Amino acid sequence: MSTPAPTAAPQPFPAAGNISDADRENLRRNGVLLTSLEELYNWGRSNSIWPLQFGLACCAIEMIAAATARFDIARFGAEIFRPSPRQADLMIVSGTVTKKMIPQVVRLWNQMPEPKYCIAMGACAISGGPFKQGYNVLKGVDRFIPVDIYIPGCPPRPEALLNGLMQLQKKIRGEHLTGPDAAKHTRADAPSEYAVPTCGAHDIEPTHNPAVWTPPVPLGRLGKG
Amino acid sequence: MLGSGILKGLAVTAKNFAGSFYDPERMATVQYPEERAPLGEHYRSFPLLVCENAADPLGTLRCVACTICEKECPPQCIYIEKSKDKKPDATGKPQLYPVIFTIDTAVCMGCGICAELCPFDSIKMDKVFEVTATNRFTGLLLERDQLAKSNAYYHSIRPAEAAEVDARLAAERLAAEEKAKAAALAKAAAAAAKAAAAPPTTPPSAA
Amino acid sequence: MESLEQIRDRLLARFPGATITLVPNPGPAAEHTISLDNAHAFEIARFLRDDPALQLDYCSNVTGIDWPEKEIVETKKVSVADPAGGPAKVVEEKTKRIEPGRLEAVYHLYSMALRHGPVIIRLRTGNRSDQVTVPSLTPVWRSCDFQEREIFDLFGIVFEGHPNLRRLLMWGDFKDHPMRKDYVEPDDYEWEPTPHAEVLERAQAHYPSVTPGVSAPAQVEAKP
Amino acid sequence: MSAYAMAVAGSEPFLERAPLLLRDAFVQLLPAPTQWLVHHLITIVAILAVFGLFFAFTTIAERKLLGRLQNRRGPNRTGVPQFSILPWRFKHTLFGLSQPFADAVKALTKEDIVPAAADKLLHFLAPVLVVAFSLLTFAVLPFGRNLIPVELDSALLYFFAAGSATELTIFMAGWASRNKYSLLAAMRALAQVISYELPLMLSVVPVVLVAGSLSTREIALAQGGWTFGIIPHWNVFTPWGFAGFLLFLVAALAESNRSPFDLPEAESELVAGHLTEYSGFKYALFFMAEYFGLTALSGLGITIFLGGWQAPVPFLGFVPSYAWFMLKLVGMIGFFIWVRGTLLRLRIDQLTRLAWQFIVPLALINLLNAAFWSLTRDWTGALQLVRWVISAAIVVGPFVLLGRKLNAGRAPRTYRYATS
Amino acid sequence: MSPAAPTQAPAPFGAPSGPTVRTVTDAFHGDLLEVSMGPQHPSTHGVFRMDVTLDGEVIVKLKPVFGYLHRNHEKIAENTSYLASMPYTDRLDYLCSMSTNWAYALAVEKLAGQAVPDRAQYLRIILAELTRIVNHACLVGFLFNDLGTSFTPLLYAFREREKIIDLFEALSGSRMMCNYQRFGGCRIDPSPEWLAAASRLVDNFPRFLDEYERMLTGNEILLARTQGVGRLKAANAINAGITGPVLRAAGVNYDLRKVDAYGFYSRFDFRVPLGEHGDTYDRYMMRILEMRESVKILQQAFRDLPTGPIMDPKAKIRGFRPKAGEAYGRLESPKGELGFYLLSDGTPNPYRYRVRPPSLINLTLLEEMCLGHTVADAVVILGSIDIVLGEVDR
Amino acid sequence: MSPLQLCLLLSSLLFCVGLVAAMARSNAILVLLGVELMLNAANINFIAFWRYGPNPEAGTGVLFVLFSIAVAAAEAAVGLALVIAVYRHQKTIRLASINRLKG
Amino acid sequence: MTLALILLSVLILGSAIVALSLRNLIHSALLLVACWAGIAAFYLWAGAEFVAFAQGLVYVGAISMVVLFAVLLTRQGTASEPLGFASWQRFILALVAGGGVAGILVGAVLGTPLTVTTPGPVPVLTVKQIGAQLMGPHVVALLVVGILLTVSLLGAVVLAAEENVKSPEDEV
Repeated sequence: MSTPAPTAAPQPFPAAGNISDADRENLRRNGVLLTSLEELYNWGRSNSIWPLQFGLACCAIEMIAAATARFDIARFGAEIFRPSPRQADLMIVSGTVTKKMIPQVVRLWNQMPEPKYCIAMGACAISGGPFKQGYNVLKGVDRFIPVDIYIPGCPPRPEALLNGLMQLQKKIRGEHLTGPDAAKHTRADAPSEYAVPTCGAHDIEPTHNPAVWTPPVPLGRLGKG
Repeated sequence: MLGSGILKGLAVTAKNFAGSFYDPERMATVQYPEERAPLGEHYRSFPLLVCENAADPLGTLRCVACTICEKECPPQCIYIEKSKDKKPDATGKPQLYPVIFTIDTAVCMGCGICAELCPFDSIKMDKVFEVTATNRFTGLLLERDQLAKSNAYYHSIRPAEAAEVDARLAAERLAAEEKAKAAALAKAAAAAAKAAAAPPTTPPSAA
Repeated sequence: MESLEQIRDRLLARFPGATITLVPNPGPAAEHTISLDNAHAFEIARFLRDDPALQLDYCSNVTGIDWPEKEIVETKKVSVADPAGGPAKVVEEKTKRIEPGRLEAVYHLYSMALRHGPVIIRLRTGNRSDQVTVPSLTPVWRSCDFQEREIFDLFGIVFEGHPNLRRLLMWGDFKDHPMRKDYVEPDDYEWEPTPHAEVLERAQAHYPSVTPGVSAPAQVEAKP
Repeated sequence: MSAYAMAVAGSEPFLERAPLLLRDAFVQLLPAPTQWLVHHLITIVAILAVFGLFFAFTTIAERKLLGRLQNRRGPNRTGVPQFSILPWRFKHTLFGLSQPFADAVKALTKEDIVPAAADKLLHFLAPVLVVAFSLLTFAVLPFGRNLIPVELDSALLYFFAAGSATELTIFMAGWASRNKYSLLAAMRALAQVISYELPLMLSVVPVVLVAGSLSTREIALAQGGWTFGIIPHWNVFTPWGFAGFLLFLVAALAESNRSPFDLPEAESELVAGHLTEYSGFKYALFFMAEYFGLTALSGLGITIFLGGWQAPVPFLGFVPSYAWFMLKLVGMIGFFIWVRGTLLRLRIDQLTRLAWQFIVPLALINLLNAAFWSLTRDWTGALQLVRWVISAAIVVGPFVLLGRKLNAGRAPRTYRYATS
Repeated sequence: MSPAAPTQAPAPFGAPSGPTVRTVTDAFHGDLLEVSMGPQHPSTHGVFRMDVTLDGEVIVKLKPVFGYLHRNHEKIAENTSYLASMPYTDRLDYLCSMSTNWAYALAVEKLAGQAVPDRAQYLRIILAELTRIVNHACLVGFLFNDLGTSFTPLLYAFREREKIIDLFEALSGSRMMCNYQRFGGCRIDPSPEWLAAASRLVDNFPRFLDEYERMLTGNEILLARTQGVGRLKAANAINAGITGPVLRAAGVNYDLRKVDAYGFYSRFDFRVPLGEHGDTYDRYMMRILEMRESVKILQQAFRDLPTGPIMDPKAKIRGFRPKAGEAYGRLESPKGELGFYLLSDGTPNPYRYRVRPPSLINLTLLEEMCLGHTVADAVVILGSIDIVLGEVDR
Repeated sequence: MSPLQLCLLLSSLLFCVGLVAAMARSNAILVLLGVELMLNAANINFIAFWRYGPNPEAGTGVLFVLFSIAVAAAEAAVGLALVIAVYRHQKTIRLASINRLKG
Repeated sequence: MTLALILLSVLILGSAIVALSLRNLIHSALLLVACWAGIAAFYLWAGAEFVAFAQGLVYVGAISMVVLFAVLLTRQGTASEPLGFASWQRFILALVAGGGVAGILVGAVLGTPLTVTTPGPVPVLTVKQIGAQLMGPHVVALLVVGILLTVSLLGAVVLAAEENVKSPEDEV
């Protein structure tokens, strides 16, 4: 496309190629060996992202389409859709997460071994999307599990999923093993198990996990009719 | 005989295997980031706001904050606040304009109803689909200045439709100008007639 | 196929005690309906299925409809004799009538054998709170199974005689019937970034802690 | 004079002797008492290195081949890690051939989860033992004219004894996970091994009968030579050998749990079967063992039916024997991948029925056939033709009959149409 | 038999805590194993769940559990305008949005008494039949995945699907969520190039079908896995309201394209294939044969496509407000009878909006079809029914 | 102690382990396994005497073990089939509870 | 050599004792596999290669599977019944009897003067020789074993086969 969307929100992922100041700093801090090890580690992980074979709704079809001949997610080494969460590295939440389903989703997420990543694919997974007015629809999967990459669209094209996967690879390549900005899975204080909500009498309880998600301050436009 | 069906199946896959090396019909992969399949003529991803002038996108928005799209949007992902004052629009007519125009792409379902119903040809569907974000509140909430795209850009993504819109707008503008001219002429004529008939005592109410 | 009137007459002849009324459909589709009373509905349904002239062997669609209690204002023009003895004056008299609420189940029946249809039947409950029972037609048409369960789930109609009347779509501990018109949705609305006022108010009621300075309105609505 | 001594003495081409010479040169450097140990260690390390690499490239080959079968490209952009200390960047993607190494790095560093309810000891032992058992079978395969790790008189018996133990580990994995799907997979694995151990052995017995030996080395040697200088004397080029080879292929697919017999790991039914609760490196070990098992069975098939390390045509005899073996191995693995890309899975009862009602009877008949073949060894000329015809008839007839019985009542159907 | 806890869904993979293997005894069977297949399971085609009780591998009890994708489509539609529900219908049966669109438009047109121009009717038939081809081809692919192929038939089907999806995208602007039909016509008139491309694709499609069938139909393993598996008797199927290819596989001649002759189907010459045994193989073959018939319909439609407007000039897009009344419109979607029941009270929003989902009702007899078969068969039987969860749970 | 004696000791102790298990355990399968162990102990004897016997070339010990293994396999197959058959009718594999043998 | 034998003996006896005293049947069966593998190793030690592999094949490859299958099939029986020893009295009785037998045997072994005290060279017995022996002097035994195996196979099938349940595929 001629112009990139302004929403792409260029994230400061350090590129693997050019040695940036941050890399130099990292080198100085960690020493050559650890940095090289880190790069090897990140290279391996970023090139071997096995998604969980887990489809929720419409977006799952586009996710399957991304694995088919035309788009071929295999080129990125990510075609091994594992049916068991124990062997998966990436959870693509593809579709509407309902309140009845979210306990299972969180449980699946808990069953995945670290390091694990989550892509919220499509409007429904991000925010409830078109169905956010529904009483049984969760308004965004990030209320309960941490999401690394959001891909909007309803559903996003398979190319958009590939693009999201590449963004995730970039993010993985920029992760550090030590230091203040160490990756989440290397820190002991980061949660590895997330609270599983229960289905209550009127709603799920709780409605969000405060450890994962806090509602942002609203824009303050109260008063419009 | 037992096994003949299996052998036939093996033959078909073998054919596909061989075909994947020389037959573009069979080798279907488009290697995405480097190669791209052309998007469909009417492909739509997220809405954009057309402005006349890329240099001053917010000043030349076609949008007049009529809030039809806000009301008709099925998932309610558009938020508009009207201005208090009026600014001349593309045709020079003073119009309201949106002070705030927000579209949440995290909610948008890309149905295109807003573009279909917009009477001012202001909201149109973009073709950009490579959108990712790491935060849905800062990354996917599009404000007025992010939504505004120039008419030239609109021409670049949908030439036929944009040309049609331009022609229609030009015709409307022409009609409006003519109307204004005619009105001015009529006014002048009337004034002249009035002036001719009697010295004016009251200011013309037709103004 | 016979007309609906003929069917009604035949049913009345066959089931003398039953209340069978025609409900007209004013729209262009003109798919009129027979309304059955609960006591005879099951027998009538079986008759409709087995009658050789009708053979309505296929129940396509089962729908629940909620008619909440509604205040109907009827204006009637009444000529009031002028006490002064003048000509009678036409006065609009307003009478308020409260139409009782009820729940309804609508069945669309077709015949696969004779390829005709639809014959639409309606079952009504007494009210929306304690008399919510209608007979289940699942023993007659197996296809009502999931659909009646769904209506039980979403509208709260209890189908008597249903072999397995459990919630279908919502989880078992769920208490409400969300498709009723007066259902209040859980107030976990996402307001960001669609701050339409009512949404925002509810959201602020839900998360008072993150909107300092804005007084949280009282709990918007008590949950049913 | 033993083959080994002959080889070292130099009566064979240099390339043929090269691995042995290399080993001996190294062994000579060490003090005499440790030489026997180092001798064997080198063999072990060589097998691990060669077949470890072979495993890596089998996985990438499988992914790429399956991709091509499905009209897509498969992994092709892994490249090499970009180390920031290096002054240059190697940008080439290496056609994705480094993909298995990325997978290995990931699998090694992945969190290892043991379910709380699992039988911890067995859960740990299963992946370790499965690799150990599947590696044991490599000991008796003749990879080349002189490259046979352990020369055993009863090598085939050893092979099957070691091979059958892998299914036991699958059972252990499935049972120890305390997961319903895994338990079902464990039951399936047991049923499968009970059904297919016998057919596998029975399909090999004719070769033993004709070769008169259980030694893999002698079986491979016996297949040397060419008829008319073109047709090699491989067992597969005889009627009984061909039938035996087909039976062996089916049984080998079943024994190594490959599609269409991948019932314990049936993805669409049992999620991941016995592997459901395994993550990280333990899962990788199972994966590895599956491919080792497949490679070993392919090696066995090559040894007993496809002439082992023998060259297919005389004028290519200068190519070293181990190269031929590896080439055939690649071919066999390719065939298995092709089958996997095409066929669908059997059901467990059909699997056992196929074994007991089809493969076992056919294998027994084939045994008779081989007996006939070895009894008529001295038929020549026109009688040779008669021998071929009779031998072919002995297998084809029962094949058709049994196949018809197995498939009784099932055929593609024709359908009626309604026009109104 | 111990009652299954209906409220809290057990973990799909046997939660780490608590006993996983529960032994249940009743008078007739040995040890029974209760397995909860789904909502995350590779073969439940989404978030469907089956609570299965097994004796060995044989199913003795099977209870479907729904609602994991219940996204309140009907409630949302009752709170919004008629037009705004159109994009939501795309997401009901997300594999065949074109026919779902049409079904909704059909019901609204019936409700409002709206006429549809000829060209639009032809276009609708073209798009619906293309959708049928897409759906059936993908279904066969998914079915074979359940049968244990390594994705190959699915990927061949998706290769062809992409070609048709490209057409949809060029016409309607979206690959899956077409939002193309309007009350009283269609949204965009296809260009002659589009029609030529579509016609070419349809002419080439039988070649792909032949190859597909050569690969699959005669396969002995397929015959063994599907013939005689999951039998459905015609009388039961009718009583359970089962429709579509599943019903016709049981030998009942009931195709709404013939029965209702909605749209212009009465102008087309096509046949309805009928099965005999009602087993999984028949259901599979119904799809293959229907694809061939669809190709015939499409060829006729491209030949006879009239010119003219695609939208009724009297149709109103904004502020659409049908008169009070009710209507039930139905058509033959690829999965069966898809119906929309609409009740209008004269306001811009429908008072009652109801979808009659074929996927849900076709599942009514799932337990009966699966009893006595193994887990592997249950997966295949479910696959052969062809459900899509967006429609089952709405 | 000579290796032969060691072998014989191993064999006799193994035999006794099997014997104790066969006598003391209540589970039919374990009893069967105890019997299998006793057979194995006998096989060890055969091999030991073949190895240290006067005439190893005859291979009689080896042949006996082969036959014994075959018999043991047959025994295991039939025994376990019996256990399964009994279990199917009586829902138990406790030997003490299997006190009547008619279906 | 002797050291290896002692280690093997410890392995065999240890695994056998532990296996037969465990409550968990699956663990018992798997430990017995270790025991059988140990016995196979003993055969290898003794130079009876062929027998060792046959032991591995039959015990590790086949009998263990059948045992595990039986354990799994009778899962409920093992879950609901006490798995331990039949009773303390029986256990003590068995221990006494076993100990007595062990004492007698050990005494006999230790007390008997054996002619062989130093191990000779490992006798070479090729597969060909075994085959010749089997087909020559022992052919009758071979035939009998063959018949026995066939009969036991059939018997096992008959015993374990369920009453003929009609499969749903067969009905029309």
